[in-house]
Amino acid sequence: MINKKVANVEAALKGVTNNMTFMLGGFGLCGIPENAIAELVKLGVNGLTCISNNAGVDGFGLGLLLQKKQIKKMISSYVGENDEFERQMLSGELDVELIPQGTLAERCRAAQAGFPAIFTPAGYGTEVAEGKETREFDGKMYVLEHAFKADFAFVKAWKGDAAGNLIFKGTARNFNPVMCGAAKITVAEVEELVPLGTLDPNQIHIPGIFVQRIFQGANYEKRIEQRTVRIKST
Amino acid sequence: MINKKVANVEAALKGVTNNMTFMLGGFGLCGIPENAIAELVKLGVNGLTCISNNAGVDGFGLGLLLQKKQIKKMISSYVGENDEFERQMLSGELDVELIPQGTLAERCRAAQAGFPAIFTPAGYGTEVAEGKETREFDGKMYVLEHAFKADFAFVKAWKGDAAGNLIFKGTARNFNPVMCGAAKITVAEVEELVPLGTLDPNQIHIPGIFVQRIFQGANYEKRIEQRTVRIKST
Amino acid sequence: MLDKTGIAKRIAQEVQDGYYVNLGIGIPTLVANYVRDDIQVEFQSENGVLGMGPFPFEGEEDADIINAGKQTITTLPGASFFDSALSFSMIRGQHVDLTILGAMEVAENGDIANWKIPGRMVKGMGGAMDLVSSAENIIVAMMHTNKHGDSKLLKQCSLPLTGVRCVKKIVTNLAVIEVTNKGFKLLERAPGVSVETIKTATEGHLIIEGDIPEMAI
Amino acid sequence: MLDKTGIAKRIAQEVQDGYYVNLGIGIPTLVANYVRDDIQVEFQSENGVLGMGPFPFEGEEDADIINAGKQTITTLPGASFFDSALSFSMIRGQHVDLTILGAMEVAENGDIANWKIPGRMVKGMGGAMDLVSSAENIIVAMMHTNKHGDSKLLKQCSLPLTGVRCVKKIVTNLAVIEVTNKGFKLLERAPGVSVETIKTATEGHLIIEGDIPEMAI
Repeated sequence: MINKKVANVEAALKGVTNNMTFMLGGFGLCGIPENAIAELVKLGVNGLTCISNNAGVDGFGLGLLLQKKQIKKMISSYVGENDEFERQMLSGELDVELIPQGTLAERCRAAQAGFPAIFTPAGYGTEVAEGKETREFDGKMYVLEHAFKADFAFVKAWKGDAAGNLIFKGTARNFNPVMCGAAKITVAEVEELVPLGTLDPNQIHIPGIFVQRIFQGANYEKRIEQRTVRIKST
Repeated sequence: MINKKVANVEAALKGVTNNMTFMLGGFGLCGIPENAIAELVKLGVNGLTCISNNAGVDGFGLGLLLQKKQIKKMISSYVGENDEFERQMLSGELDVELIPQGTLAERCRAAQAGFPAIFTPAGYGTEVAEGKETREFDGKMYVLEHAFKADFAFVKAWKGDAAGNLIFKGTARNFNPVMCGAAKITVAEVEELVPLGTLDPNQIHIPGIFVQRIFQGANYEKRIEQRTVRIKST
Repeated sequence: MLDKTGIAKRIAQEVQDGYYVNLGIGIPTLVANYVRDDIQVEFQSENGVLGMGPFPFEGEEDADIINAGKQTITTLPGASFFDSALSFSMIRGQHVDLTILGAMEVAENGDIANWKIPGRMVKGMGGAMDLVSSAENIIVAMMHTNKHGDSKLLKQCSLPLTGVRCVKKIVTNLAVIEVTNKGFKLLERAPGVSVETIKTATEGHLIIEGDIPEMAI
Repeated sequence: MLDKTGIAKRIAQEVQDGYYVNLGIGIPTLVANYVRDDIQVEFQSENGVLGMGPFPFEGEEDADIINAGKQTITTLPGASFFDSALSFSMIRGQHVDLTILGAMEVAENGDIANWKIPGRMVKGMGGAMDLVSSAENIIVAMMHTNKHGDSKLLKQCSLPLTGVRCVKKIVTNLAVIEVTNKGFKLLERAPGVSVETIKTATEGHLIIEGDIPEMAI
């Protein structure tokens, strides 16, 4: 077993500097690397490019980094549950590249899997394809999209072990698995770091080879963005 | 829940005809769809093109179909634990296309995921790339490989439910998941068809949407190709 | 004339036995409530769940189980969770049978615009571009006209496109319309709505053949 | 001169702490037995397992748990199983640190041929082409000459290639050789083997600089 365990979030983020490109897992506020984000705020690194499906909300998730103006550029599929984001975007302080959600997932996966580029139909005929190579296969048009390049990937898992093996829970899985191994260094924070050998090898979502550092996270808030419920009929 | 359960292997293979293209899961004899293969022998369909990492052994796995001369063409990465295969190949009765193992996996996955083609470095500069488009990305050369097209995919899982959800066991997983949804019709046979709701939604390897028909397999032989053991020191 | 619920009810009639369905945010989300319960349907949400159930009972919400609208949800027996890559494999690979989404504009050739208004804050396309570029069966749920009374069924979209030549059917507060090679074909009128009203509210080429029945909802 | 076990022992010295290693069939498989036990190493097998352990005890074989050589194996704590796509993501994505495989021929520019002899029954390349086209660190384990006594370290491969300019190091029964821009560079001699013997057995350009030490195994 190759030990990936580090003592804490400070050790996990060693080497993070200004102007780096990060991948951050999560969909909305679900499955985001809360501890890594908090530490990035603490470190005060800026000029960051963040690849993340969403940009958090005011005061939570990536909203925390936006508030401190640490982010230079966002690459996302859906943003703007966030007044500060909107202000920075409209004022031109923040550079925003919007791309289709499936393209975002697959450009991460391409980086993880050693593919330089992929052909996807998403965005063909729209401004997303402007300036990009397009090509017909079997009568259908596709856009050539390139693998992302990132310095760090910050992911959040439910359970993990010292070998870096990860298991995600529910829809908190989302982009986290495809970002593992897609950056130079993948940092995984887990709700529960379990003893080696307790995870069933058959049920591991991401094998440890894709993870460089793993640590037990703390104080997960797991904020709910849209609390929707039904009433129990009595 | 959309019910994918069929009564038996006969129902599962309905629509199979001569000259079709099949994908078959398995690595060596590990994780092969034993019931589907037996039924194909029984049906006597011929002129088949089989996409499968290996070609079985004499008298087992795809060797059974070779024996009956039902296969016209094999697309595989590694063959020839099989005298009958060798005889048919050298005599020209059998057409064999050998491709890199990772390329085989990814051409299946491309079909599953709606990608027309992929760029892989495997085979560049070798006869595998002859006649194929090649391209440089970031100073490295890649070969353009196309998604497979197949009529049926026959896969074998460990557990499954009526919704078509699948869980595989150990290295019997191999090519089975990437073939699900990669053909027009995916037929899954399982060692154990469990009641709906008993599989943990978090631990399903292949969601039922990729499977059209599922049935409880029978009489699994699970032959071991290379039985290697060590002696217990006393 | 239909309200949003009416549109959802009419679209629910398009959902067939054995369909995997992806529902967009807004009116499409309501469709789930009106699907016949004697057919088998599964709802896919692109954030990574198949087999979505109703909202949870109060106190039973799980922050880790949400839909693409970020709403807390439940799952039904036979459900599964998966990552974003596999989710879009389902969509791009055409394993999802029906996609229902909202739109700002639809053109008579099936082009759709639903993600961006130049000069305004743009929230992004989310999964919409993947959905419309891949789905074989796309139904748009929307009002026939915008709040200024302008038609949203156009000769050509004026807003930046989400996808080209992809919409197959449109259900509005006024009508059910099929997108054909020759333009918008009127299939049904909403209760109490005249063909003339629909004609006036439709900027794009509207094909009216024979007697147009009123919707049965 | 080394036997196959000796070659495996020498290659085992190249395995470093923290390495993920893929071992080919034949001599490479033996390497696992000789890796120092004070370092952390995990073995990947391309059929879908990471964290392979030794062969099972008699009676404990599981037909569903094999390696790429189709041998029954066991797993160690921290192991994982995965499908063929993810397995080759590990390989193509350069997450595997070291690849050790056999060869029929290696050229002085790093080309390798190990899968096909024209006119003979061809078994296929398996995962070898993926491995050699992606791995940054490839060590070839082979005999210095074939059974006819002909050199397997050539100016140019005569057999169909498996990959181009990819081999970094070669360990044979006679020597340890680095593949450089200028050709084969002799690093070490096998015990009792003279530089002259190696020179004679090497058809490709052999660079001999200074005193060539004998291997310590």
